[in-house]
Amino acid sequence: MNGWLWTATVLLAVGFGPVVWAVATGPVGRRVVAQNFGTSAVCLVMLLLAQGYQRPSYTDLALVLAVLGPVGTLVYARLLADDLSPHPPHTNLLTAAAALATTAVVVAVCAATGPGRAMVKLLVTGALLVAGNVIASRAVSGGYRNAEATSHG
Amino acid sequence: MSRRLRMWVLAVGGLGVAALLAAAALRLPGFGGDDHPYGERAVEASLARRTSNTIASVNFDQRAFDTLGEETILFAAVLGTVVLLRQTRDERQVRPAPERVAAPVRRYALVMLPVALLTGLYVIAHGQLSPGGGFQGGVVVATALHLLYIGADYRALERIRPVGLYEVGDAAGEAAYLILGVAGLVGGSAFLANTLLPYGTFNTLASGGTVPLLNAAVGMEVACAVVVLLARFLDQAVEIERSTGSGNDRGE
Amino acid sequence: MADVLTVLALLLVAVAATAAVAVRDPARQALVLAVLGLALAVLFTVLQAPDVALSQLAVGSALTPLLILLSVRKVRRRGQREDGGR
Amino acid sequence: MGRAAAVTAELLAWWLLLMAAWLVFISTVDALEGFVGAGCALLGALAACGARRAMGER
Repeated sequence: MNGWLWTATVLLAVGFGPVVWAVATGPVGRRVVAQNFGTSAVCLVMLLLAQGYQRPSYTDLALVLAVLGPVGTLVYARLLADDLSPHPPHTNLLTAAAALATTAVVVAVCAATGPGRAMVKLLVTGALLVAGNVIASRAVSGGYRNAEATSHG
Repeated sequence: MSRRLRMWVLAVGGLGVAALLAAAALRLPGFGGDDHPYGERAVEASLARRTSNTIASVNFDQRAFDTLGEETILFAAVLGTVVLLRQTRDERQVRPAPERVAAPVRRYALVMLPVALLTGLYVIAHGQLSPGGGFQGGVVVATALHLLYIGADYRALERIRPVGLYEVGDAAGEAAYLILGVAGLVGGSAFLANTLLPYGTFNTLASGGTVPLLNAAVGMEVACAVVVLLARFLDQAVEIERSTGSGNDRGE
Repeated sequence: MADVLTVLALLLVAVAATAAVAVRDPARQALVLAVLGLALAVLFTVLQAPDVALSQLAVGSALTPLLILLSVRKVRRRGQREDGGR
Repeated sequence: MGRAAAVTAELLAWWLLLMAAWLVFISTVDALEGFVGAGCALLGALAACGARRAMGER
């Protein structure tokens, strides 16, 4: 169990553990925010496991999750709009935490892999994850709804 | 057949299954040990045909006939859904109302659609090299197309996604898999045997003989099948409604 | 000591699966199923089965929620029609 | 003539971007990877332009 696997274990316990509890209880708004944060946490765990097991091909899992994770959250924001609109959850703190954690993990794993196309792939994965997370959590917390005062179509 | 009797039959059946499972589990090699009789043979055969992803070799080479069964299960499931979710006589089709979506979400969907599509195609193409394959990549490709529904509305998605074309693609993917199998037969060896193409050099795109081609066929079939499946679900959820109802409720 | 990660992943899957069964409302269950999918993907990766983990991620993150929530929407719209609609 | 040039320019821009992404994704670069990547990037570029047009005229 090298350092990477220990970090993955800690991130799994501290980051993903509360998500499982938060998604099973409480109002719908908080559950969607928990699911969104869970996607980021597991994507980072995948990157750490790929580095811990010395298997660069595992980064494809993190890439697919970085691409599809936020899409899943947008599906909830879109199809559960009626349940979310009465009292939208506030997500700025959690999004900032996710972005910070993503930057830290991606920088650490990039430092370990060294320059090259593999590092660019990690940076792309990290960028996709952060962008998706920010937009999905803004969409969930209604950040765009009152900005444009769109009619509820 | 009283309820009590049925419970007894269930209990006896369950007990039998439990006993068999326990007996089988006792003879399994220890968890995490280094004795893998099946694994060693699979890896050996996979390396013999220069397929670096052993799972792809098992899926599309050593047990390709089972994957034909899996693919046909998906094909039949989507066929059943199309039949069940068709529009009945007392229902009518309503044009979906345009949905206003925030600009950042729309831009994100526009940027992510090609990127997700490319990721899906990458996962299909490299099925025999790295984790992935036709099934996983096909689902990613199909989900990528539906970013248009999330970024805009169902009317925009319908404009870019002719369902008839994808139904043909679904059938063509299934047929391609079968034709590759028969090609093995015509080539003088067995159905779905991997003796047709050269095995190429290890860890490159052309390695593994027919494995990449079977992967591509399954990828096309799964992508088209999921698009057709979602099309039927979206039709029912957004467009089709009972014509006898109050009638002014337009689907959105 | 590699078992810590395996045991933790198994524990998360067990808790998430129990939560998925305990939650009764379909819309909320779709959310719990998505998190269960993530826990399963981690477990498969820890047990060195990345292909299975990738299948779980591809299907569980966007496709399953879409199917469930579209069905919920269809049932809700039909339900509204019964009591006189909007 | 202007519209066709604009569409091809956008198609080309998307194709280059996706081709670069493909080269980043793959592990070993060789001729066949390039061809397959070019094909997939073209598919992605066509989908991107189609999506933008479908989303534009609502």
